[in-house]
Amino acid sequence: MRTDHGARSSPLGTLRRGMVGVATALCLAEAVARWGVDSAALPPVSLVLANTANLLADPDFLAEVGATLTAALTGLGVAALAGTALGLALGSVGWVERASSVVVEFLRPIPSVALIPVAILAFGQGAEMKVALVTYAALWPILFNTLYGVRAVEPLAKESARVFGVPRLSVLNRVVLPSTAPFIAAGVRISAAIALIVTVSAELLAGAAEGLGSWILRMSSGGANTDMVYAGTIVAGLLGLSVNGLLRAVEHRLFRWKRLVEERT
Amino acid sequence: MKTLPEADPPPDGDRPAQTRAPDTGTGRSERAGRALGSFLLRWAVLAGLLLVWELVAQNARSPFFPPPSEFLARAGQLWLPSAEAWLTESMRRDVLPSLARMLSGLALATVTAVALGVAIALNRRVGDYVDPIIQFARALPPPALIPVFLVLFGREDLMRVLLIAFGSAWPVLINTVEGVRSIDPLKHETARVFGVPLRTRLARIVLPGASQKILAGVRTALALGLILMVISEMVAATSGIGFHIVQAQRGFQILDMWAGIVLLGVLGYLLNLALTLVEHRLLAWHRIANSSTPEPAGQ
Amino acid sequence: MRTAPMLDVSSLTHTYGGGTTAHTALADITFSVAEGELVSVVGPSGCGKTTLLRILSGLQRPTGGEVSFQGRPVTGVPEGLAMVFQDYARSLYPWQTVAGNVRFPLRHLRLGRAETDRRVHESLSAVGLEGHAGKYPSQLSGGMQQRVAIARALAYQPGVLLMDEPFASIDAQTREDLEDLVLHVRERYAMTIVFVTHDIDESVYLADRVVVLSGPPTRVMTTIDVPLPHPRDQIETKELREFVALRGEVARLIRRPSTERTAEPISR
Amino acid sequence: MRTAPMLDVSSLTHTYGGGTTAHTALADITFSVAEGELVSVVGPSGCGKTTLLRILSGLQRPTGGEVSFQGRPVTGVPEGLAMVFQDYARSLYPWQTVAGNVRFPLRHLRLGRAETDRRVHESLSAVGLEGHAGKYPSQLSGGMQQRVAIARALAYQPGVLLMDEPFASIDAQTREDLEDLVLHVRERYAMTIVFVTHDIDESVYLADRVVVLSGPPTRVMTTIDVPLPHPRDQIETKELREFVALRGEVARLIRRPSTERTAEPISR
Amino acid sequence: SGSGDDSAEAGTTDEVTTLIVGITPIVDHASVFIATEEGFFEEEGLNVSAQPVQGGAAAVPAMVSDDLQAAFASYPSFFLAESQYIGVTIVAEGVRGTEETAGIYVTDDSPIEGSADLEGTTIAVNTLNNIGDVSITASLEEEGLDTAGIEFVEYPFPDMMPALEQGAVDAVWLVEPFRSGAENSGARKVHSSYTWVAEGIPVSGIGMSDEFVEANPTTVEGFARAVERANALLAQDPSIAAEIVQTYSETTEEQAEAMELPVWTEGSVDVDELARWNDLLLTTGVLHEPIEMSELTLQD
Ligand SMILES: Nc1ncnc2c1ncn2[C@@H]1O[C@H](COP(=O)(O)OP(=O)(O)OP(=O)(O)O)[C@@H](O)[C@H]1O
Ligand SMILES: Nc1ncnc2c1ncn2[C@@H]1O[C@H](COP(=O)(O)OP(=O)(O)OP(=O)(O)O)[C@@H](O)[C@H]1O
Ligand SMILES: [Mg+2]
Ligand SMILES: [Mg+2]
Repeated sequence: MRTDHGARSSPLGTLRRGMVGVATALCLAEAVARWGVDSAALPPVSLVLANTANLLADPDFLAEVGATLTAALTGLGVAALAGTALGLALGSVGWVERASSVVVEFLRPIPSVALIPVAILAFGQGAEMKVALVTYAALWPILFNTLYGVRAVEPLAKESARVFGVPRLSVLNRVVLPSTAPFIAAGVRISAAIALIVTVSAELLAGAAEGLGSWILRMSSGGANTDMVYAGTIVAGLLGLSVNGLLRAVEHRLFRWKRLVEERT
Repeated sequence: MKTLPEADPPPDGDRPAQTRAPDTGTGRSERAGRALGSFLLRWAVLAGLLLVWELVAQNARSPFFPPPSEFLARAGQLWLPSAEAWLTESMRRDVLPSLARMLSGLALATVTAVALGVAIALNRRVGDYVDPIIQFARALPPPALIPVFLVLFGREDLMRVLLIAFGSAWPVLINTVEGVRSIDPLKHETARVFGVPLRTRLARIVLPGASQKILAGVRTALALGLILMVISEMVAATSGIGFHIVQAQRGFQILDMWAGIVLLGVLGYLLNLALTLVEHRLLAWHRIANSSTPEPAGQ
Repeated sequence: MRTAPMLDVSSLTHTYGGGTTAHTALADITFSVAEGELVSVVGPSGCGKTTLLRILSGLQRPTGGEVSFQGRPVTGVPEGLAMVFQDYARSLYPWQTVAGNVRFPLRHLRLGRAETDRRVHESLSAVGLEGHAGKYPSQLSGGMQQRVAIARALAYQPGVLLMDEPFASIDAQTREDLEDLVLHVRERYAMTIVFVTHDIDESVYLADRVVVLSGPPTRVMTTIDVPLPHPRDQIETKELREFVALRGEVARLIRRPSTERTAEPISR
Repeated sequence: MRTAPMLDVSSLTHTYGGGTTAHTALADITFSVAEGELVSVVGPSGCGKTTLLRILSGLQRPTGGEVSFQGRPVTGVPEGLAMVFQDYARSLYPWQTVAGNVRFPLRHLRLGRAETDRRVHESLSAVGLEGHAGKYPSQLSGGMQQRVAIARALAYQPGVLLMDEPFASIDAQTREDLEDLVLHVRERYAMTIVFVTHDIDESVYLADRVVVLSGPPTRVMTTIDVPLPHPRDQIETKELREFVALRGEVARLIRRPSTERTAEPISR
Repeated sequence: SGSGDDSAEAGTTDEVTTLIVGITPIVDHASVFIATEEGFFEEEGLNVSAQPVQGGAAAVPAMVSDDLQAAFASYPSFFLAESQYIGVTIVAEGVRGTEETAGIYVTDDSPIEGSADLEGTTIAVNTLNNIGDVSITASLEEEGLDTAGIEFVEYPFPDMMPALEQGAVDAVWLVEPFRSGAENSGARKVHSSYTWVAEGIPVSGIGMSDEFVEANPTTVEGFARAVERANALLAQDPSIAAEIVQTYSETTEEQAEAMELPVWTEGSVDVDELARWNDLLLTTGVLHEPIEMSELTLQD
């Protein structure tokens, strides 16, 4: 057994501390709703959570969640492929970056919500519209993380490959890509949450045939369902939590070497 | 990118210019020429795309896709200083308040996220406690959160600033954690061996070491901040760029809507440019470290 | 040996990893270093010298055994300690200039500006880098970077200095100069020094005592006292009969039986 | 010297930076290396040895002068070349195992699986790392990492091998073994080798010729032929009178006048 | 322009017979559901379904892109679209407002006692430049009050009561089902917006894009006929709306019972009634020129 300075937490400890953190936050929220702001618009967490639990057992509701998840993940997938490819191209070919920089910098800050009417027009109100918006929004973090990752590749690592006559494409493939991979993964993780947010927001703001967002929209036009609206929102958060956990697990498997380097401490 | 900061060039040798590595003394005129070339290239691509758009839109004449010439003219009318007023009405009423909200929110987000991110990265226990909450919170869709923020913080600027901060803090937080964790452990160990106190280590190792990734996070946060600015101005607002765009959408004033979108692009571009300048200053060492590796020669 | 031991290492063991991949780097190490003493440590590559120094510095906890510093068990990094890392390039801060790197650990000593500047300047001159104070580490050659790391440790004037192959990338001439510099500062500031090296001449020339380690699983093969007179001189001391004898003794200890030699020519 | 020059360096100059911060690392370097020759390069720290190797490899363009490889001017990295970098730790791929690192440059040679595996295995054995093939570089000691970099270059069996202080972090015994390994593979694969070192014994022991560089602004001080017989032997060759004489000659050349000595003790 | 691939067997032409109607799940939009349930659409050979939409701003582009073939929206949205040269046609009427269905509410302890006290206050409406603020401004001005000092802010209906309770706004403009909910929790009505000039004003109706109407005249006629039949039923007995609203929205039975129902009218689109919006929108400055009603409604 090797021991280190500082605390490396066991998985069990991590879980326990995570639960403590969540419990504390819940109690706080409950207290605010009960004694802080007395308002019908802010139902107590306990009530919302009870609703959430019920919802999670409701197949109709789960179908809506499924629609949201499908749209978000499809968009994320497209964005991941496109973002990585573009990031690698921009990061390794100087003139491509120079040529695209202004266009990219103009496009990037344009909020996807502002594009909703445009997207409705171009793609209608169905899944394509959501996927298009999600792809657009999720593209940037992945693209820029890839770009930064490419720039952070140890120069000597690239030079080693070049000195051994490794062909250019292989250097990209076997040096730049593996060393950038953790950055790309982090980008995908950032984008995963954005993808969910944009999907639900689009459903909420544009109206859609199905999805968590349109479910929330339907609930809120009923008048007295604030707790249900929040329950839906919480489900959105839970989705994000699970997707993030999943991506983390994948990263954990893929980047053992990175942990070893970090563990050298 | 790889040119050194304004250093004087070495005496010009008789070697053909293009065979030199970029770091090894490029003539000033040549460097200027290249800078001009890349400047033209950057903007030419944008101009080209606009031109194509213009032609397509001229032909299609869809009410929702006006030609760029029209909405650019509208944008100029709305926001560019004119003979009558240096500050147009909409500039004063919409743009400046929006910018103020956005920048305060972003500043708040950056400071909080960097502090929290450093704490999480340096102490896994802290991370363990807050991680599930963070992952949960950052997946909450802001439009669904607006009601909560309205109840908790009222309908004035405070609520908007907080919503912007809440939504844009995540990339900074995540990047800070990653950036701090990716600092070579030997750098920390060196400091510990010399008994350097934590405070100094934070200021002199953790922040500089993670600065590149933090700035990358701020860049993403900037784009998110604009989104949230729009979202936060969709409800209970009486001014702002988001308000402008939403009202234009509702009233089918398509030119105004596109003009608003263009404005967001321009603002994002300018803010990004400002960030690049900051980065240029903060990361001078990084450029030097990278420029010791010249561009691929030949090949 | 002068007074009570400054560093005391007893039955130290260290194993990396666990299960089937476990690797016992240090099997059983016991020795001590008196105050003001200069002990050099030699041993084959991969035997655990770096691991040992890391444990002495308190950066790493051993999996077994004890280390004490001035009589107290080491649990963290003790005060007044400095180290020159083997991986000097990684231990420098690329975002600080050469002078900034040397100044860095001095800040918390609150020496005052003048004294800090003086120390930075002097230690950089001592290692032959006076003209390079404003450069970034990435603008220096390998050997120069290593000297920055040495200057940083010297400017700190620690009570205990741990050096892990500090002169590996430095040319013979500069290396001799720096060896003399180490002897000089040791004398002047009554430093206690543990010095890891691969160079047998160097290990004898510098030391009061040489700790010779075996190959893994690593033990202390023997400890050799070096009763050579002070001050030492690169030419005179190395001509002394005792020096030649000691050097030969260490060399014989380190030379493994030829069947164990690692480098077999690539087979046909 | 055997046939036409493999590498030809003429009036090479290299200046880093520009304006007031310009630093001329190489002032005027001319020499050539014949096919199958082993040339060692010695010179004070920071004189530009790494810069020279980087230019020879085509990684860096000189600011003046010419390098040609088999008669053709070098504009990019020539084929059939390999290099062991001074900064070995950074030149290894942390995401690949030791074996993966050695195999890495072999892939594009399309040798077939069996031959690739054989080369990886043999070169790792040759540097004494047979048991560590499955580890990651971060799990190895400094000297072991350096040997991985050496094994990688050997497995590649290049026509020209450039080595930048390859044995700096390796213990005396292993170092001797690796020196012999270099001589062996040179003979076996008719490699041309340029070898940068700080160790004067090593520079003479290995070389057919020693190129001695001055301090910056760097010029070729002199080139010394080493007509020692082959095969060489660590004990016998080093006992030869010619060896001792050559060694002394290089040492004297490198030893600068004492006023130029860099390491002045820290003043009081 | 209608796409042909979903044209059905029913017609002799290749007109579109499958329609998606954008609605908001409130009682006002009951006619589509009645017409479906009673089989009126089927009898016209039409296959009609409903899809929730967030207001006219989303519905109109969706119609232009043919993602929706028809949509419920408030009339000012149609007027605004038409004023920006986005061709829409109102094909069927929805409901008319009554004194009871919408109103301005304040908290029980508010100093605002009646319309007169609303001068200089802040009032929440669901959408600016639309039915709420336009009807309020017009009706208050008719009472001779000064509306220049009134500030309107946008809030989604569900968030209005909390904003009122918190004092973020002085008064809120509510419609069903939020109106009856607010009365239950003690809010006090101080003004009815659908009074005076806005009395009995048409509130919302069903529109289609001009392209669709041109390309599918038979379908449009059939659709309009089916909705008219539903409107006729609703006009006779509005309580069937209170029942059916529970099937397509989250309204509970109690809520449905407590609701003040709007008024449905028999017959086809009443152009003169709709034209009242021209006056209202012009006097409140939302429009600068009147809309040509022949452009906005079906031509015979
Ligand atoms: N990227 C760079 N920018 C500026 N100066 C540099 C750069 N790289 C090297 N130098 C300078 O060039 C000179 C030669 O460096 P080089 O690394 O070639 O020396 P070297 O002979 O290999 O030294 P060592 O034996 O210490 O490795 C040094 O003075 C160094 O400061
Ligand atoms: N983080 C680690 N994980 C696993 N094994 C390790 C780790 N660090 C070192 N080792 C192993 O421990 C042994 C001793 O390593 P150490 O770096 O202490 O050797 P060293 O004596 O300093 O060698 P060198 O002279 O080559 O620097 C080596 O076999 C190495 O592979
Ligand atoms: Mg070591
Ligand atoms: Mg070097």
